[in-house]
Amino acid sequence: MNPLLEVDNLGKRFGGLVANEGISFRLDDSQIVGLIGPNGAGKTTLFNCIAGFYPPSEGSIRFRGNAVAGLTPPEMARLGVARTFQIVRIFASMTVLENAMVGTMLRNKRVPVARQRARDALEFCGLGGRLDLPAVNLTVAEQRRLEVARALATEPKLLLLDETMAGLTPSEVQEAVRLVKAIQARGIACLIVEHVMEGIMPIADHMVVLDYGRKIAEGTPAEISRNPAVLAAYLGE
Amino acid sequence: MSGEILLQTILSGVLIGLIYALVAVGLTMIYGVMDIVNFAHGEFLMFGMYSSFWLFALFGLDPLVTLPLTVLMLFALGLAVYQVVIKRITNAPMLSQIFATFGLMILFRGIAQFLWKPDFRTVENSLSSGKVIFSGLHFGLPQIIAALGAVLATGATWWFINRTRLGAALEATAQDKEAAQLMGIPSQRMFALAWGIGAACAGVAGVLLSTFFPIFPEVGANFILIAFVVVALGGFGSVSGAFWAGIIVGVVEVLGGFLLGPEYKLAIVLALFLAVILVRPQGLMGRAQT
Amino acid sequence: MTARRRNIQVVAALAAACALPLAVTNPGHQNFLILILMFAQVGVAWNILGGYAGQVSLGHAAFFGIGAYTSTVLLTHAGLTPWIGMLVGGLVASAFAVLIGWPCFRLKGHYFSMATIAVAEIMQVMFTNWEGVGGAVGLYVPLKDQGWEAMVFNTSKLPYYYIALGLLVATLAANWAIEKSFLGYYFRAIKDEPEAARSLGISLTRYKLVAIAISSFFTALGGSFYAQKELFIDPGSVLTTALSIKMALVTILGGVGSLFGPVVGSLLLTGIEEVTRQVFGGSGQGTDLILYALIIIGVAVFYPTGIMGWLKQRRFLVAEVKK
Amino acid sequence: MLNKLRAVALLAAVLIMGLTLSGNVLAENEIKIGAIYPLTGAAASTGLEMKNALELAVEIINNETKGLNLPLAATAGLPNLKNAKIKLIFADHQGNPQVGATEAERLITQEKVVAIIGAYFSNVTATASQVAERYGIPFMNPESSSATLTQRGFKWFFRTTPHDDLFVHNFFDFLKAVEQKKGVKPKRIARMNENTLWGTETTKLEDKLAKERGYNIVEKITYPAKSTQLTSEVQRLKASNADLIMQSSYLGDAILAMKTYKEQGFTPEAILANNAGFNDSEFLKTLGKDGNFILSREVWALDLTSRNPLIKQVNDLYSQKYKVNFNGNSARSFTGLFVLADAINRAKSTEPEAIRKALSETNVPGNQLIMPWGGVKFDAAGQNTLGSGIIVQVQDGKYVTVWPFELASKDIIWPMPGWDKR
Repeated sequence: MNPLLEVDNLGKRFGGLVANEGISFRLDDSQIVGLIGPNGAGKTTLFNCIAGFYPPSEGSIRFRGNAVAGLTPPEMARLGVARTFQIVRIFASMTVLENAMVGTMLRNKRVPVARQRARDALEFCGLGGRLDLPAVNLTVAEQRRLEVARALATEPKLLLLDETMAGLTPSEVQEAVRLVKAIQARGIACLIVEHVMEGIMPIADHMVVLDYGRKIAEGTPAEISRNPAVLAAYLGE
Repeated sequence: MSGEILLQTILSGVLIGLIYALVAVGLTMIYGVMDIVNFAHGEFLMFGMYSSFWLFALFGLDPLVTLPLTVLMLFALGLAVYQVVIKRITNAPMLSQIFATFGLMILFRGIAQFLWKPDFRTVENSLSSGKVIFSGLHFGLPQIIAALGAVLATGATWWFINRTRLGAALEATAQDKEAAQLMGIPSQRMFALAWGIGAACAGVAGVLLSTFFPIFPEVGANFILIAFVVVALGGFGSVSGAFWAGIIVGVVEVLGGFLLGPEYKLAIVLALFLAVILVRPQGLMGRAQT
Repeated sequence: MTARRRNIQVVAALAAACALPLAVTNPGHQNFLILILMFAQVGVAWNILGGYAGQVSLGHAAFFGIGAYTSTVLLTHAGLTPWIGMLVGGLVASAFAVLIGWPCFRLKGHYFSMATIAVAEIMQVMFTNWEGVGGAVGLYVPLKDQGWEAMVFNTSKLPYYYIALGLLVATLAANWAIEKSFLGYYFRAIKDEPEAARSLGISLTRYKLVAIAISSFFTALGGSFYAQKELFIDPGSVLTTALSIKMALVTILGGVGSLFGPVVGSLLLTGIEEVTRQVFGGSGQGTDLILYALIIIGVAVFYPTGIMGWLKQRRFLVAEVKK
Repeated sequence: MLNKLRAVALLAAVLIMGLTLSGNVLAENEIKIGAIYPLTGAAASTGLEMKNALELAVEIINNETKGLNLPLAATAGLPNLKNAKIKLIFADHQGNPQVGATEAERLITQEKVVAIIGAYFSNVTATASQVAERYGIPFMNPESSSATLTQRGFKWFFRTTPHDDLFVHNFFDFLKAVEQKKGVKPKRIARMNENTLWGTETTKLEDKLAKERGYNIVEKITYPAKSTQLTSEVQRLKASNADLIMQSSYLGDAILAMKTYKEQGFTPEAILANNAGFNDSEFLKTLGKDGNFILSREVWALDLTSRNPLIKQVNDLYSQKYKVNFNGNSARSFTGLFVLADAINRAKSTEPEAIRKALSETNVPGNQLIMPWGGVKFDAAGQNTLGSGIIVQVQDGKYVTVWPFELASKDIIWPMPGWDKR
């Protein structure tokens, strides 16, 4: 079976600066893959390459069997890749419901349909009681969930979550973990950049570790936590 | 066309370009620190010209002699404008900031007409009148002095930003307000300072222009569009960018007008500007946008 | 506010606008009302791009001028009725807008604004030197043909009033339709968070082009109307940056990105402009400018989100307090 | 809700203010004339001069002024209308054609003026007179020189000043006369003009006439009115090696051009200017001796007093009041108002149609004008057929008439000496 996402020998340079180099990994349907690494390891750059925000300098990205490297973010979204942002980017002039509606409009431009689907997505993410609030009035944790809901509303096959749990209280982290599991249960794969290890370790099927722009390890969470290169990277920080 | 005429044209372009640079330096400074485009900048220039004129007409003092006084007055005006108006719109949307400075522009023109009538004035026979002929090339002495003054003033501004503690604080605020604030740099004072210096730069340009350009309430309108182009071409917020862009614009305007027809000289400058920013969306030396 | 109540209000306002000239019979006063409607209409058109989609154009005079010139040239050279000339002008303006928007939309913030000024100023230079369209001398709309077909009316201001009102209503209706459709959501998304919008499948360039095409179309209609009303156009009056800025000003004053903002803004700005000039302009001392400027600055300082924005905030605060 | 009410009230207040604004209550026996001029903006300086001239004219008409050979001077007010006084209502058009039209509309419908005078700028005159035409109100235009204005077939439009067509003819008639008298003929003419309506229209005529009369135009320069430098222009002139410059400039650019000529050491044999900036009161004040030897087309000059003492008398009144002499613009505004007032007086009525009829029958003899004209008499298009221009030259810091030769007070100096030989 074709993997959902296959990254092969991916590299990204900015001028002389190498942000990513020779990264390869794969991700299957409904799989949760954790992407970890110290600060500046190139995780967000990799994210941006996969989501179409940066064209890779070298290597290939295949999504559902098609070469997608160099496509634009809207094209990637259409193919079924959705993402959240490390620093939340909600639409500040809109209500919670309207934020999610913008996501659903990728698949159906009719406003009443969008409203219904957005409501479903928000219910799913636990924001059903906040629909008509201005989005800026939400707490940070809620805004993060709103971004997830908005991304889910585009009906993706793959969801890229960028530090969705950063700065959350332990109980909020637990909620986030439950949400990711629920997303997985819907048949949506997740690639998750995360610093909060207690958030990512229990749910990831597979882990990829970056350091200095390169992949230094890969495996199950249990394998990773024993990997000497990984430990060195984190301790040497 | 002889090489001499070409050289003459280019050098004349450099001379006027340096004045553009000086006007633009003040504008870009305000922009760099506060992200506000000051539509009333041409009016600072106008006030600088009038200050020279009145000191000359009433007391017979030469504009070059009274330059420090004018600079002080314009600095104070810049501070006052900041304190009274700009301070209150620091965090307002970009559009209402445009609205406010546009209002200031009209206000200053109205005040100038009210106080001094709309008549055209000139400073006659100042110290710097006369001309220089150098191996067949002709230059007005006022233009040369003005260009030198513009180089000095721009250089002083550059030196201030890059070589003094206060300038470094200003630059830090320009880079990142919050971070600078955390480091104990009071943003508000930096903003005020930027307005003071910005207005003072325009004031210097006004003084230098007053010896060879007519003075009237609407004179700012002749320079403001060019100044905007220079600022954007150099990169919003970049002092050295404004300096080089000013020279480029001056040369392109004079040379382009000479070669392709004076009726198109503004269009040529604007077309060049568009061509450059379409290739480099952050201008020649501006910070790349994120 | 319920939809039903809102509908009633809109219908009432429209009825009042239609009936207004019956109460205001002095043609000079009617002319004042027409000016308000005219600038409201171009403000509403500007708002599509500048307000909803957040792309601050200070070069909309280019589209206004294209509208004015297209309908006038078609009228004087080909005898085409301005009703059709107006639509052609709108389409030409849209096509031109897309052409310049394509490269310019790569630019952000002030760079984009500067580029639009540059485009409009270049247009002004070109038209000033283009003999075929009258150059600096400008073009006259002949006064001799009158009536609805020629869109020229001698002393009666009523037809102009209703045409201006019709244009405004049409432009408002288009805005309303946009606001209610996915386009309205997309435009706001692009304005609020362009990167997030891209991640949700919104092509920034495509939708900015849609916005500028619609916006320039309606702006050009306003230009054609201007030509028919004043019967004389030249580059200095229909292609000037002062006009572009005025379109932005009425919108800012009323409220950016709000449907009726530009209407309120035009009412106030045109009112202030006319009143200050009429009362103080004759003195020649510039007092009218000073007063006008003080009011503008006051609004910018105390109502930075415009009148509609201020009302909305008030309403929200009141609602919060009630809770 | 209260706030909303307040906002609605604010809007209503503005609207009502705008609508109810009307001029002062009409005093007994006053005749209102609207005057639309640029009182703010780039041309405000000129606008104020013309405003002053009009106010002087009104003063002379409304009061008994003895010893002036002007119609209506000796009596107070308009004798045929029970000594009614003229009242001018000034409006500012800001150099904007749309504002000009709006103000015309307001003056006619709200101020109920019986006639309008204005508007200096040809493009504003175009729109403002359009409004007057629609309402059937006489529009007196003393200063706009665009030839197209009287080609529109208007019924209510009257222009006392000659237009550009005549002025340009003057240029070439003058050149011919100089050639006959002094034996000099310019071989290489360059023209230099600003790029608005006025500059462009005149130069078109110049090109046409030069061709017809066998002159060689070697360089044609049109520059933007708001230029910050004119170096490229002057370089081109220099390169063209022209011996005569025909120039149309407003004040700021005229000064800038002269300074640049001097700086670049460019000395043609003659500069033949098209009035405007070159005849503004500020022009010589600014340039001093550098302004000498400029030839300019004019409609008025102080030295015409030797021909007509009226000119000196009126100019004395003007300079007493405003500390400055008349110039071509203010003298024409003054004249325009007199012609208008004379027509209203003869109409014995303030009915527009009666005034229009009286205007079309106007026949003011030349000796009752402060202009060197044959008189004022309008053709069917509303153009004064007896207007004429003169050519003045700056000699010793004064404008002196040098052509037509029968009006001249000094001989023409041609070629002009170089900048360093003054």
